[in-house]
Amino acid sequence: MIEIRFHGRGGQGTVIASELLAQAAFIEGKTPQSFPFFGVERRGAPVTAFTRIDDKPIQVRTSIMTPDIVVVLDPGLLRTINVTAGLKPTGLLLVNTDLPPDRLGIDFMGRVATVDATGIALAHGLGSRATPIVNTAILGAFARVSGLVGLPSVLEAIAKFVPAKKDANRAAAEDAFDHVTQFEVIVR
Amino acid sequence: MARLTIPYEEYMRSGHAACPGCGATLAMRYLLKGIGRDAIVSIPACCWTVIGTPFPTTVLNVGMMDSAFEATGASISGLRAAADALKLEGVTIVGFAGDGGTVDIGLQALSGMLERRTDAIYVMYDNEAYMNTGVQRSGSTPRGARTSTTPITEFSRGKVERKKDIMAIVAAHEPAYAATVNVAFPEEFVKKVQKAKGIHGPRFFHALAPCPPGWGYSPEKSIEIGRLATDTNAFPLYEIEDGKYRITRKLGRAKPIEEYLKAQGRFGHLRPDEVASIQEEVDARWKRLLQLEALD
Amino acid sequence: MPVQVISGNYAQAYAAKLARVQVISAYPITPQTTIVEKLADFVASGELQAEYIKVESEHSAMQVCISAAGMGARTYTASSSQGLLLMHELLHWASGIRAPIVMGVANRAIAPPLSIWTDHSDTIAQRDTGWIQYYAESNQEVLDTALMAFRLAEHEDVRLPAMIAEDAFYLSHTVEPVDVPSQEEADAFLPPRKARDIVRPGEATRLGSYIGPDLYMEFRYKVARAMERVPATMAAVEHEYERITGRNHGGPLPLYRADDADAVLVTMGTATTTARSVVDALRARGEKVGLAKLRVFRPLPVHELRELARTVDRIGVLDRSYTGGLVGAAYSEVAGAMYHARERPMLQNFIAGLGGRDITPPMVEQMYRRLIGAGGSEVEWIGLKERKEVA
Amino acid sequence: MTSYETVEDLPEVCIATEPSDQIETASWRTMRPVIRLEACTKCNVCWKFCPDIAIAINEEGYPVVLLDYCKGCGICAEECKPRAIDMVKEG
Repeated sequence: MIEIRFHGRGGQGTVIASELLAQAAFIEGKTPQSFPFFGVERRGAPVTAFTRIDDKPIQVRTSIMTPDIVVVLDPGLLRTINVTAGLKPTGLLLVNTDLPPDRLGIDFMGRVATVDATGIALAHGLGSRATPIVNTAILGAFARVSGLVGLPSVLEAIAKFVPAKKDANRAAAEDAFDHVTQFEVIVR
Repeated sequence: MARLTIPYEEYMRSGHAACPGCGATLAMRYLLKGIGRDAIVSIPACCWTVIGTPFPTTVLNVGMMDSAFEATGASISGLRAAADALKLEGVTIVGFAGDGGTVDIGLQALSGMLERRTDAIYVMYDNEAYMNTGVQRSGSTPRGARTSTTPITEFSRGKVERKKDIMAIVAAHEPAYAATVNVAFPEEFVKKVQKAKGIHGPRFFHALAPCPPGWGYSPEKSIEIGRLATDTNAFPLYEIEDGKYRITRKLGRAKPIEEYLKAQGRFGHLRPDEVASIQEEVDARWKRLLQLEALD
Repeated sequence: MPVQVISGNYAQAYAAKLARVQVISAYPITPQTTIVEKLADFVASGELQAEYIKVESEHSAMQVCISAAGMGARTYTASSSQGLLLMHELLHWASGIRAPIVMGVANRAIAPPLSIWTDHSDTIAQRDTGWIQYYAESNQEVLDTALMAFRLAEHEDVRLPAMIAEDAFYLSHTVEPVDVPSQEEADAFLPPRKARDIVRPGEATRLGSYIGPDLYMEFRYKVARAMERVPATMAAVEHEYERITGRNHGGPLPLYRADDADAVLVTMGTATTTARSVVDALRARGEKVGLAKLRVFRPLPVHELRELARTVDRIGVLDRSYTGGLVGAAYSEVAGAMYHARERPMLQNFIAGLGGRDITPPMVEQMYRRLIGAGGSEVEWIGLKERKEVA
Repeated sequence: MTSYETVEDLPEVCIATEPSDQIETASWRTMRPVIRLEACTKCNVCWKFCPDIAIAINEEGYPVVLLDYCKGCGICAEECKPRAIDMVKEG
């Protein structure tokens, strides 16, 4: 079973990202489970959401304390929240940022991938400068680096479940799939 | 100190959890500037329950009593009774509830409190839907507005019913004082609150509290939208004292309602005929208000 | 004060007056009405200096009390049946903010069908709300218990609301002799409320607050610990009351002729009086039977119940309510308590007296016969009008 | 802020008395207001309309943005008559 934790801010589509990932996994015949940490939904306030993916029915119903993958939709959160708390050393950290990992101020020694999901989202007219909608872009990058779900099932999930701007969202996912950069283990 | 048009002292703090550009936080801020320190505010389940930060912190520098959703009117009767029984002098008791918590689930308790002539101030901050739970329609949502429970389709054109006129309902209870206030006009907001503070008996405020995510506009426009609400006569500013109506902001000619509607995503779907129908409703309500003001 | 012949409702009102309650709020409902009317007389005549908020619903009555208690005032209210059910949301609120509100309840059946007559379904249905719950057998007990409830509820180790249940009409509108304490006696027993952790004007104090999964459970645990401290505190309060008035109502589970009994019936409320007469009659005929009055339902007297289980082989529990499911609520609670007793007695549940039906001596005798004969099913509806019975 | 970790840390009653401004809401914003003092007329409209009380007035009467709390809503920039406030991208 693979456990993924999403970090974002109210209004950025964090919960929808975790749900779309679940839909994509289901499309590939896997068993998904996705749920938000239901806290204070305020535009701008930190939001956490979780997705579990397995080949068989999932037998646990708790929040995810030791994720295999952490996805950060908003780089601003890196300064205020310990996004890598409990992240397995062998895990993956995917961050929406245009900075290289060593400038992110995080001490995670495992695999890191970055993508400028904000730039991509805005380029496709998704959200505003104040509140970019980066969830579909980040999922495109996720498909590339996670090895869990393929881009086709992500695109199909977007087509089925994203209510507005389906084409722009699919294009953003494809764009991010192409532009995500991976960084092997940082040795400092 | 520079010349200020409203009192400098603050009675609430930063660090609260309101959305950026929230009108409801300004409503509380200006209310307390008018009330001053010696107050207890009763707040039911509403945005402010959560805006007011989790345990162990509180945003208000005055007392705050959480109450059940439908019971603000009763809660302030209880606070007033205790203040009198405990002989606490000079304490202002305030109820601060949302629109749903007042016109829908809380209407009975409000009516009871008014009928009992409780010596307290009840403020309804009106963001025109159940915002804390994600913009579901309330009795105070304007006709035609999109909410999560009045979606827009070919057949469903947003809220069907008209906005419940809470001021008319309150006026029927013959309150000691009632007024509408708008965060876009802080000077008048504070002045009316200071006036009400000096009056004994049940007093009521209908405070417009623009809401960026709920109304569908970018946060920096909150004050602009608030201004437009009044200047298009969608939200007229007036007061009722011992039954006498007085309109406190009258423009030569009101701006067309369209200017207010098209600035908000919740009205983005309206066709010209629907806009015209809303204009008619606004004009009729304004005309009636003028007639009420003419009554001596 | 001399002994007066008064109703249970008046006994409630006298207790509130003697307790010098500061805020009363109530909404009329049969059969509780003469409590709130008497209190209105006391306030109107100046005998009681209190703010009396006549509200538009029971829900508002409880909110008035919660907010007033939240500021430190001593508060009282009363209700019945549908009105108590309407308060249900706020009963949790009162215990949640540890408001020591005292409430009189004239037990009345729950509609539909509408019935103004007694049974315990209304207060039993509030057993999960964090309130201390007494069930009184006499008007004397109603008055004494209500007075004691203020001191217990406000006690530093407790700080929980309390309700005093009295059977509709059997007590509420039945007049009988009651020794009404003098104001001096009441003042000696019950000092003014010294409130802490209250909301204060002009001070950053938010009573109620909101909280995430990180600390909610710990606050509920505090209520549980307070409930655990009630038995010892209640004993001390009852001892102090006895010192001043000479009266003691025997704690949470007073026994009657149970120490050498083979069969004991556990009863609540006024059925106890009738059962006591049947015990005497059966004892006279050589039957070794006894009685246990479940006078405090919350917190359940688990220790006393296990003690009873140690010496008695067969125990019946008379439920004057039906709460869905197969067995009565009192029965399931007593059975739960006795599960861990070293010697588990044979238990049997009798459901009787719903909707104001009399629980007559023959019915009680039928229950004892079932217990003594150890026959019959686990649950029996005694006094039920069934064709085979009538034929 | 006293840290509440265990049941023993908690007060008996759920009453909150600590000021909320120990909570910083800076992380909410993606844009921040920058005041060009040379253009500022000290009218204090920005202070008046700030929902987060995140603008103070210093001794000379100039507005100062409290960056610990500003959520970047942009009302101040929008309402500033002399257009002395620019919203600048965060970070």
